[in-house]
Amino acid sequence: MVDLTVDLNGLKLKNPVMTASGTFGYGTEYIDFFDISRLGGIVVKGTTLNHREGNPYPRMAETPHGMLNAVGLQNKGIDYFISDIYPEIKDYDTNMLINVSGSTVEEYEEVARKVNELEKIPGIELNISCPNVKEGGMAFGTSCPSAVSVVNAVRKIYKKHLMVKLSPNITNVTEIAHAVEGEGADSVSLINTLLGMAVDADSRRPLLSTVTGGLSGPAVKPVALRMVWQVSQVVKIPVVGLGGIMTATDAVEFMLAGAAAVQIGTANFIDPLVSLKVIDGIEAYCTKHGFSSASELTGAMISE
Amino acid sequence: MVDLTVDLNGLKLKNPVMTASGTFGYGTEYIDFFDISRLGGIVVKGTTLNHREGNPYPRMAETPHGMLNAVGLQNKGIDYFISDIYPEIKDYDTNMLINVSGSTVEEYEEVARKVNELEKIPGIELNISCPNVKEGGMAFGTSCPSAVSVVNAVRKIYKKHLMVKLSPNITNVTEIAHAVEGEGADSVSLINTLLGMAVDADSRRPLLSTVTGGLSGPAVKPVALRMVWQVSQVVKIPVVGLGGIMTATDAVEFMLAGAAAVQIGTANFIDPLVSLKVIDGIEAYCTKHGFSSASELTGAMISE
Amino acid sequence: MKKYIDDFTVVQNRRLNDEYVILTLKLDRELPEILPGQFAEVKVESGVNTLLRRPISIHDVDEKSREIKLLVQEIGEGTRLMGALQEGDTLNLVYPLGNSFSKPQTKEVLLVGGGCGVAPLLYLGRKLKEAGITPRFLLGARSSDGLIALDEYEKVGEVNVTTEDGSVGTKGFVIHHPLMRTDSPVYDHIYTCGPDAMMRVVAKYAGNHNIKCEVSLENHMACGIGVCLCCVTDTVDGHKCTCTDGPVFDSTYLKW
Amino acid sequence: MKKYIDDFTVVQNRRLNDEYVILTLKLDRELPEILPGQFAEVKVESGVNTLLRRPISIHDVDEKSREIKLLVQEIGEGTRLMGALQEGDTLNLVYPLGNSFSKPQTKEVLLVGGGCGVAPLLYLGRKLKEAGITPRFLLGARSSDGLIALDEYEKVGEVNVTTEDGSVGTKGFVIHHPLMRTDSPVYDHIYTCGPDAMMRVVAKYAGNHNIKCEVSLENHMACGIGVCLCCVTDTVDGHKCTCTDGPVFDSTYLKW
Ligand SMILES: Cc1cc2nc3c(=O)[nH]c(=O)nc-3n(C[C@H](O)[C@H](O)[C@H](O)COP(=O)(O)OP(=O)(O)OC[C@H]3O[C@@H](n4cnc5c(N)ncnc54)[C@H](O)[C@@H]3O)c2cc1C
Ligand SMILES: Cc1cc2nc3c(=O)[nH]c(=O)nc-3n(C[C@H](O)[C@H](O)[C@H](O)COP(=O)(O)OP(=O)(O)OC[C@H]3O[C@@H](n4cnc5c(N)ncnc54)[C@H](O)[C@@H]3O)c2cc1C
Ligand SMILES: Cc1cc2nc3c(=O)[nH]c(=O)nc-3n(C[C@H](O)[C@H](O)[C@H](O)COP(=O)(O)O)c2cc1C
Ligand SMILES: Cc1cc2nc3c(=O)[nH]c(=O)nc-3n(C[C@H](O)[C@H](O)[C@H](O)COP(=O)(O)O)c2cc1C
Ligand code: FES
Ligand code: FES
Repeated sequence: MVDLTVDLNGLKLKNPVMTASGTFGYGTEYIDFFDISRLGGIVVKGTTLNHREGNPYPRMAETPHGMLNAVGLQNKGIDYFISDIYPEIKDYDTNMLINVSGSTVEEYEEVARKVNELEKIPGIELNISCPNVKEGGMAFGTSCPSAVSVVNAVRKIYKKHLMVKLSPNITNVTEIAHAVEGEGADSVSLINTLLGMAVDADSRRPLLSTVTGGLSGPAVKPVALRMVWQVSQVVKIPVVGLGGIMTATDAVEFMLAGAAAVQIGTANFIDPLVSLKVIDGIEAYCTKHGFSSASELTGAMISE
Repeated sequence: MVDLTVDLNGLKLKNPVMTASGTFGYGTEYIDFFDISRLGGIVVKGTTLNHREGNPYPRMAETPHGMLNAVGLQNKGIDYFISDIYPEIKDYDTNMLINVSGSTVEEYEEVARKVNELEKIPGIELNISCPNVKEGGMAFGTSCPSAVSVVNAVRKIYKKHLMVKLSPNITNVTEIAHAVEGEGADSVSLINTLLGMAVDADSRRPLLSTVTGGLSGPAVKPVALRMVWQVSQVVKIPVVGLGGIMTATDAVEFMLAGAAAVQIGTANFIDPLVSLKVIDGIEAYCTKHGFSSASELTGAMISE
Repeated sequence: MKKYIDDFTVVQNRRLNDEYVILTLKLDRELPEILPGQFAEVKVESGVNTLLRRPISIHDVDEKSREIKLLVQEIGEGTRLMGALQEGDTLNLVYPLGNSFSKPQTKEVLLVGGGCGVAPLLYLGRKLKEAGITPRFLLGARSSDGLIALDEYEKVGEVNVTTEDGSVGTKGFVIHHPLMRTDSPVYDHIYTCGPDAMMRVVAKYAGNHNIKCEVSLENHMACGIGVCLCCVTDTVDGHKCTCTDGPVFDSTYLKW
Repeated sequence: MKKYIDDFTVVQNRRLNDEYVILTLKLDRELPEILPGQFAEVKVESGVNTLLRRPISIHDVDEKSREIKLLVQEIGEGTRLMGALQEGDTLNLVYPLGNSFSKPQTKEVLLVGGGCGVAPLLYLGRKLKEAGITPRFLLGARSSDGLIALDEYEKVGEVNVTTEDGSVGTKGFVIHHPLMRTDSPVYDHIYTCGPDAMMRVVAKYAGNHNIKCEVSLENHMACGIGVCLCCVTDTVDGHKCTCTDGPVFDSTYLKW
């Protein structure tokens, strides 16, 4: 029997597989397909202080083995979440993390304060890396001082697991990782989407209403793996790896490169059952390669 | 008849299609396949002051719709180029640009001084963005002060067309573009490869001897297009777009987004005839969409 | 409604012309309930640009033989891969997705379709007929080539056609057909699916004549199940997901 | 040598077992000259991880029928796509690439192959035979399943085999075969292709006995034509491209 549990700096996961924010709704959308309590965790949609309409349509485009999105954090705001969503999801037997975003430090703080009161929510994933909003979002995650300021502020308020989601649109991801660790982040997750763009030659128009958007899916996997590897060399807190994971082998690669756990995003759209397959596949990999626990995979890459 | 010629800030191209450094050798390797004088230009292999052995094998890995390389600027040095390669290629009836790299500003300067003497070489592509070398390389292209220092130094010495090749591994590509324009670059080309990584789960080893390497091919196209679009908004000098171009439609997308010309890299490996097809396809696109010259495509994206 | 993921077997690929095929897909167990207007997210093989599933309307359902039909217009890589499927091939579907056309309050209805937008109208027509209402179809196309599988519609209701080049039926757009030029229309519920431009004029006509009009949108989708928020359309209540709040909307609800 | 890009037609796909097929490919005009040891870069359809061409040795050539053969071991997506090709399919090749095995100065030669490394040895053997030299093959595999298409080799020369499990021939690795255990070998030129580990011991044995030894490497390649510099191997002269300076190297030239 392989021990699949993972201890993410205090946050206990049944297994290393979580679903990524913005790609798994609130979990409810998937209950027709499988028992979502099998997941290590679910990171729910990006949530902000106030209701946001998000960007105009069109918001997505397909690219070679990837997709662009420009949703722009459409959500009904934290109060709606607390009144209407939380009661429905709070008893799911898995870790429900809320992905929190804001345009100002104060907004982040206020949302964190409210989430802190939610007994059944064991953690926040602090999104300082959304490329699809005009203010805040990625801006916080692409310079050290601003990343520090928002993590510092939220850390003071938020008492449970604080995972900080890093942007790949950056020269040196290790600097930011190091900085947020210094401010008390309990873990970091990466990567958010890469800023990209697509044009339709026939109509001569951009395919997204916002011209640029966030690239995800298999195309970004090499970049994500590289950043996970780089960051895991410099921080002591656990690293959660994501970006283009489609199969258990992909997930194992992230763990070997240094991830303590993984998240699955775009792949959920293609195969709603993918996370289960990844969990089972990680177990099979461990059995085949003689690992008695999944956590032994973390950083087990051999590189001389 | 569509006018395919492009004036790249004084550098005249028969058509907007060049081949990218490191993917087309010295052109000679392709003469069995087609008449390379049909190309708008050829950027030859990355050349340094001294002979370089490059990185150990293995140097490449395939990724979803992309590839990683870690060649590490293997080349015989500029003197060998001048004595053994130049005589062979100098009379090719197309623009032969030399891609120049170095570990120090002085190295760049010395190579530039030597290239300046080569009558039949109309330009340099200054590679301040190679991710596969320990010293120099990308480091120059990922901070403004160092980019400025190397472009400034080379510009003083080099009198012909100076194209500066930008790195995508950067938070804000427009800053660097703007800075090198300020130092007198005649054009910028982008993108060089994205820093990535691949792991073999079975052997638990990285697939490249250097662990990380440069990602190219269709997977990077959305990022490349985005950067070309961003840069073309802020600089007045021509932008040469590349990254994942496989078809004429891809090339047209780059031009619509703001590129005055394009380069084709990885695609040469898959279809040695691809550049010809792209040239013909651009012409066909112009005809179909009522453009009398290819240069009208530059920046012709409609975005309200 | 419960959603399923199932492998279907292609039992027929009926090619209508260069551009259109009808796929008949069989399930190896009983079909779940499927409502007219719903769609499936279809997994084609991963080509260069076909990472995501493709939304395709349920064209017809035969509970007894456990078969559904998809009417596919080949416009890109994904739909071409569907068009190339052969008998015996397997196709994975996430279905049934989206809301559905509402049951009419009246016996006089008009079903207006254009292009591959005619697809969901057949199953709707069949359901209406089963409920004792004879559907009246108005199908438009550029030329006679675009008028596809008329035989299927004729089995279910009365078929009227328009073509832009006048090669069959009334010359012009659907809006130029006598059925839609009269100021005293015989029907009081319109269902429409097709190009946005077509649906807009149909909806405007309906608005002018106080006719209830339901439109089925074909926005770009990534997930089809309401989680990605990519497929939104602008409504009087703000952004709504076409895949879960739609694809069928009352035209007055949309900000058109 | 001039390189070509050509579409070949698959005229036969002979499946040898679960893992190996021999593809016979026909050109619609005369074949250019192809030397033993050369390879082709084969374009398979673009799947998730098959953007690049795949290097495959020329297994055999029949100038008269304008056919070449490829012996393919299915180990990943690309080779599996090749294994699934059917009669009438088209396959695009860039060829002939690389240098070639040298002409021997002697009549006594040994051709040592393992795994899919046996592929280039058949055509080499045929050419040797045409030059009046009877090739002596020594082919190794894990078990009898891995010993493929022996019939083809037997037509050309003398065939000796080893299997690790002893199911056929000598038990052990090629190096354990009597032909390589003697201190007075009857041959003075070895050609070898197969797993690196195998070739290293063969080369070492050759070195010990002052036998000329040519090895054919199978490094990972991106271009196959000497432009990407991805396929290098370490030699006494520094990094050399396996695709243009090789794939065949004198073993003493390599830094092994
Ligand atoms: C709810 C719904 C029901 C649908 N029902 C059917 C149906 O029954 N039969 C059918 O043939 N098609 C139907 N479609 C449209 C179908 O989903 C698209 O044609 C298909 O996804 C295109 O995939 P592709 O790979 O062939 O083309 P792509 O290469 O993805 O695209 C080719 C071109 O079509 C455009 N395009 C792609 N998807 C859409 C879309 N959803 N709307 C408008 N333009 C698009 C692209 O921008 C591009 O210009 C439906 C769409 C939706 C949302
Ligand atoms: C000059 C040359 C001649 C060759 N001749 C033949 C031949 O005649 N018949 C034949 O079946 N194969 C031959 N090969 C090997 C063949 O190119 C690879 O097996 C093939 O490219 C693998 O592609 P894939 O998509 O099936 O596997 P992938 O999915 O690309 O790889 C599967 C596994 O094999 C490894 N692999 C991939 N390519 C190579 C390689 N070149 N060397 C070692 N390991 C590799 C990968 O790292 C991975 O672990 C030759 C290679 C070279 C360089
Ligand atoms: C449609 C869509 C919406 C997303 N929304 C969010 C979000 O609200 N917050 C966030 O932090 N990341 C969001 N992401 C990013 C993903 O969580 C993930 O970081 C990214 O997609 C890379 O992983 P993948 O390649 O597995 O999809 C979104 C991604 C997609 C595709
Ligand atoms: C094998 C290989 C070698 C390369 N060598 C160089 C180089 O020497 N100098 C350079 O500026 N870029 C080099 N590049 C980068 C390409 O010129 C190009 O910027 C990049 O591959 C993106 O374009 P593509 O996606 O069309 O390949 C190399 C790329 C590859 C794949
Ligand atoms: S397609 Fe994802 S929410 Fe509608
Ligand atoms: S494979 Fe490109 S140089 Fe050999």
